[in-house]
Amino acid sequence: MAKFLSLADAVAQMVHDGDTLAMEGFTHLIPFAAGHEIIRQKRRDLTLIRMTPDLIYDQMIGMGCAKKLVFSWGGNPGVGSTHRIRDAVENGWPCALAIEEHSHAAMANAYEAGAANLPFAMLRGYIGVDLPKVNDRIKSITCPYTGEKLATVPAIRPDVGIIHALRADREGNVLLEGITGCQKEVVLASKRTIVTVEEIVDNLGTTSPNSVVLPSWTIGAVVCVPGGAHPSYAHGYYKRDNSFYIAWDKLSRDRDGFLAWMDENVMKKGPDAFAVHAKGSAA
Amino acid sequence: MAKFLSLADAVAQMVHDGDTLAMEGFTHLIPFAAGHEIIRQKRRDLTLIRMTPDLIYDQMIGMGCAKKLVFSWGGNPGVGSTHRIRDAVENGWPCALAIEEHSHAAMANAYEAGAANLPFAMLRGYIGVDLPKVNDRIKSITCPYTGEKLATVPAIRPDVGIIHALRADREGNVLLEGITGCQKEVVLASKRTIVTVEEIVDNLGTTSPNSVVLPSWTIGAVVCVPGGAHPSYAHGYYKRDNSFYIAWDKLSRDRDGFLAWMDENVMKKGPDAFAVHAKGSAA
Amino acid sequence: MADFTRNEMMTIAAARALRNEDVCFVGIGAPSAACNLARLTHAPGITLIYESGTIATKPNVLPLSIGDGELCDTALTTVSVPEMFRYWLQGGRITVGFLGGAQIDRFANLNTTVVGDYHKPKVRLPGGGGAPEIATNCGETFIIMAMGKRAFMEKLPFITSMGHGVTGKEREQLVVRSKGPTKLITDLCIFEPDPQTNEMTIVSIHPGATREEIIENCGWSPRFAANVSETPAPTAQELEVLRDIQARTKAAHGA
Amino acid sequence: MADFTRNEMMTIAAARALRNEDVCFVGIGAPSAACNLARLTHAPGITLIYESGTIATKPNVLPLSIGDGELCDTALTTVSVPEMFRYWLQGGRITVGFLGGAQIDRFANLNTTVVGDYHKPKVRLPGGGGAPEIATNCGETFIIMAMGKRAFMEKLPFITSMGHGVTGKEREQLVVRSKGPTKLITDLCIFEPDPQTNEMTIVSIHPGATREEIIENCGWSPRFAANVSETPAPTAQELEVLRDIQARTKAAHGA
Repeated sequence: MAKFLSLADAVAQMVHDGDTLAMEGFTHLIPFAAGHEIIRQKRRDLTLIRMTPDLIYDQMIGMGCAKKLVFSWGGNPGVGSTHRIRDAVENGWPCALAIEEHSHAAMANAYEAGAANLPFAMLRGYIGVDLPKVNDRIKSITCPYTGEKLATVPAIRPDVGIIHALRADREGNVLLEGITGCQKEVVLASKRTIVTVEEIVDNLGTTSPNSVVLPSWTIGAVVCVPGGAHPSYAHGYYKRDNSFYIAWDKLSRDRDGFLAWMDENVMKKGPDAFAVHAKGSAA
Repeated sequence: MAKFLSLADAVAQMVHDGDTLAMEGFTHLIPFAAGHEIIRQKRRDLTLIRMTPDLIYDQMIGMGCAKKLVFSWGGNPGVGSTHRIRDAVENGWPCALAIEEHSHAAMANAYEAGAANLPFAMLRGYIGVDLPKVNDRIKSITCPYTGEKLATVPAIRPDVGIIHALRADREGNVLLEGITGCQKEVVLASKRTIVTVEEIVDNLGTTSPNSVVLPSWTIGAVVCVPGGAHPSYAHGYYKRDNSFYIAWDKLSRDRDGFLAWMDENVMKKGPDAFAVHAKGSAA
Repeated sequence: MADFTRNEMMTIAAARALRNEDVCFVGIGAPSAACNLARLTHAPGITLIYESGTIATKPNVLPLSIGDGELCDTALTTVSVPEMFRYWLQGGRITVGFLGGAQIDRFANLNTTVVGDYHKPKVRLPGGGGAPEIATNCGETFIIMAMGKRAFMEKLPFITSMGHGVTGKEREQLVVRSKGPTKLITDLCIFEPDPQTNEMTIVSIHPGATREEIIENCGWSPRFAANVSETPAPTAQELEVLRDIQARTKAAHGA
Repeated sequence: MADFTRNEMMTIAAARALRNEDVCFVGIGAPSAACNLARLTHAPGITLIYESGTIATKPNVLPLSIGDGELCDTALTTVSVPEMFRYWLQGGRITVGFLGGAQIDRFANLNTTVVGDYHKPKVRLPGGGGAPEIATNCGETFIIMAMGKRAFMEKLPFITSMGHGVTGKEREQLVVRSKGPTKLITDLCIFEPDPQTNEMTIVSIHPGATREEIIENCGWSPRFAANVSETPAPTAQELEVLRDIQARTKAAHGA
């Protein structure tokens, strides 16, 4: 059964230096508050896994948490570059960052295989492209029936998986709704898991028998952090703060400006700082 | 885009002698009305695919529609044998029936692979059991990363897939809710598809952004047959007629009794006969 | 001591084996009755999962099939059947798989496929369904079966799902990490695997049953543990809850 | 003829290439604008799918990211990302994949990964995302890119997604059954693959653009078809609808 913990305790107990860590959320429900807590607790040498390592990993990598990044699209969506990731990859600042690069299809399949307890995933992919030449994790198998060759990638089985969800009930069952990305897969594929939520309620209020619900016993820790997905969004709670994504391009462009912003907005703050973005708060 | 057809026209256009045909519905939403229409149109030499070939395939096989059955559990759930299937397998009545037998896990994975346009599925399965000795479609592959051996089965890509769903809108988009089984996979894996529904409505009335909806352009024909899943059930419309399942044991036990029942209740009836079981009908 | 049938004793003994924290993959019939009895008595927090996709279901009447509407209506959520077999069963999320069977051998291998030759069957049984993968992907399995010479067999004509294999050592050889059958609950007694050989061994005899009766109803010569205890008789509460749910079930399904 | 920018011409020409019956996998940016313009003008029945899992979405403002709430709120349904890539893209359900890119060569191979050496990058670009599999699993692909010598390259440093391969014949050799890039729509002209060689060849020049300008902005010596037509100028309605949605978008996203 999931434990209800503070964000500081959950990160302290679940996330260790050197872990492989997947924080998912495909634009929607990105666990920013948890990322900030990991930065504050100064985790180091993490292998960060994420299909779209946008602002959340830009911040964590810029603050020196990671030694490696596994990803399939690294940018600020619709805006441009993630400058801190580029600075790490191109210049090794603040520390060297190894990369393992995939396509979206391969990573989505690799999470799926992790959740299904398979050692690898296969796909009709990587045909005629250069990525397999620079990523030796991409291999192939031959269909025992048709002789066709299919690409393979290893299943993703992170030490820790962290997602943000809409709400939990008092037993720790968790509801996701809207763009659910790979979040169910991350929770089921990971050894340890943290789920931050907008609120804890008596009744999940599922509207469909097929609602996306993660039972309490699949989750390590549930943490209530209203607004914890900002500047991404929470379906039915608050909208994506697109203006922040646009503003980040400037905020993150040079090292000093970035560090100043992080000091002011992350290091000197706690999870409560996210509440201002939550539903019903004064904007 | 799906065409709106009568059941007779849909079966006449989509289902041909010799086809491989998957009719799914895991206890829930079994397309009985469509099965009866196929019997009335006297289709022959079908390869029938279904995880649980319960009463619907008992009836079709007993009436001589099939030359082969691909399945993973063949019985009258909670009641006992499917006598007509047993008579075909054990005594070749009314005609010989070849079987290709799998486990549930293998068939579920094979449908999944079919929907995903993969040539085969792999699973951690068939370990230490005899089925691979009598089914040469079960093979294995070796994981290119760990060296583990995994069982494989060919993907299921039927000529025709038929399911029953709750309702369609006027564009032919279809909603499933409750126990959805392998129905989405069957529709996406099949070359031609028929979906029978309880009703056609202006608005699907989905209650969740993640409701199980099949877009019109994935479906060949949509047919309105209220009550068309009886004696199985339709979530929110009518309940499973468990007493009919229990009664079927007696009705189907001998050949003459079975033929008499089929003549009376199938051959001399049409899809309208199912309406009595639909929501709001006088029971 | 209240009056009770042997079938009731079997179901109640099976229910007792389940723990409040278990996540249980439930087969239809006796397993379903035992699992729901556990939920309604000592294990209110138990999670019951049916292969139809219903997770954490709390049926008020026992389902006739594995996919009755009752299971979905009372579930925490319902997933597709491919997801059930991929993420939940193969994913290693299930602590206990609960199986029944038509025939069993001394190493708790099960046959539900065929009597006689597979290609020329004397009796064609329903087949494996979920059992082959339940048997290897759950943390452990419990089996519930009434004894009888045609069911408890020296040698099975067909192995539908693996217990401890034909020699008792196959799980180790095949690198299957789950425990396999840890309990076989019958109408007369309870078997557990011998720690050395994995042969299913009688550890407890139900009140009113005898060693002779057990031997008579077993197709092999069964081993008894050094210390065989007597299964505690059903309590009045256990019987009442079981009979209540069976009465509700009968009223609901008609006949 | 109304006044229009070259970027508007590019988006409008791309929109025109889409058909009412298409099921289109939409990339963010120019592809998204073109697809929604098509939906709001001549192709109201077009199905737009974004890789975030939103199926048949009808956004009122253009999304900034591939997963804005607007996409889900206006979709027929939203599926998980693994399902999107497995059942819908790989499943062969998409008729047109719409891609942009940073660099392109004469066979419409695309680079969005890196400038310079992969392991010692001069400029690290975002990477492939969905593109490598969009390029082979969709029925055909349309590419939309503004011309320029640093974008239209003789030889790419890295192939992120395959067009017609480095010789123009790779799709056939690799037994890829989809058509690949059938249109490359730029701010100056429209390319289509030559029926023999698959080299992208100019078939239509936008009003106001010239052959000289096209040659100047292309890193290879581009081929012109035997009959090059002039792209019809944007209609007043096309421009109005495009500008409306862009104004709504700007107001919605702030800056």
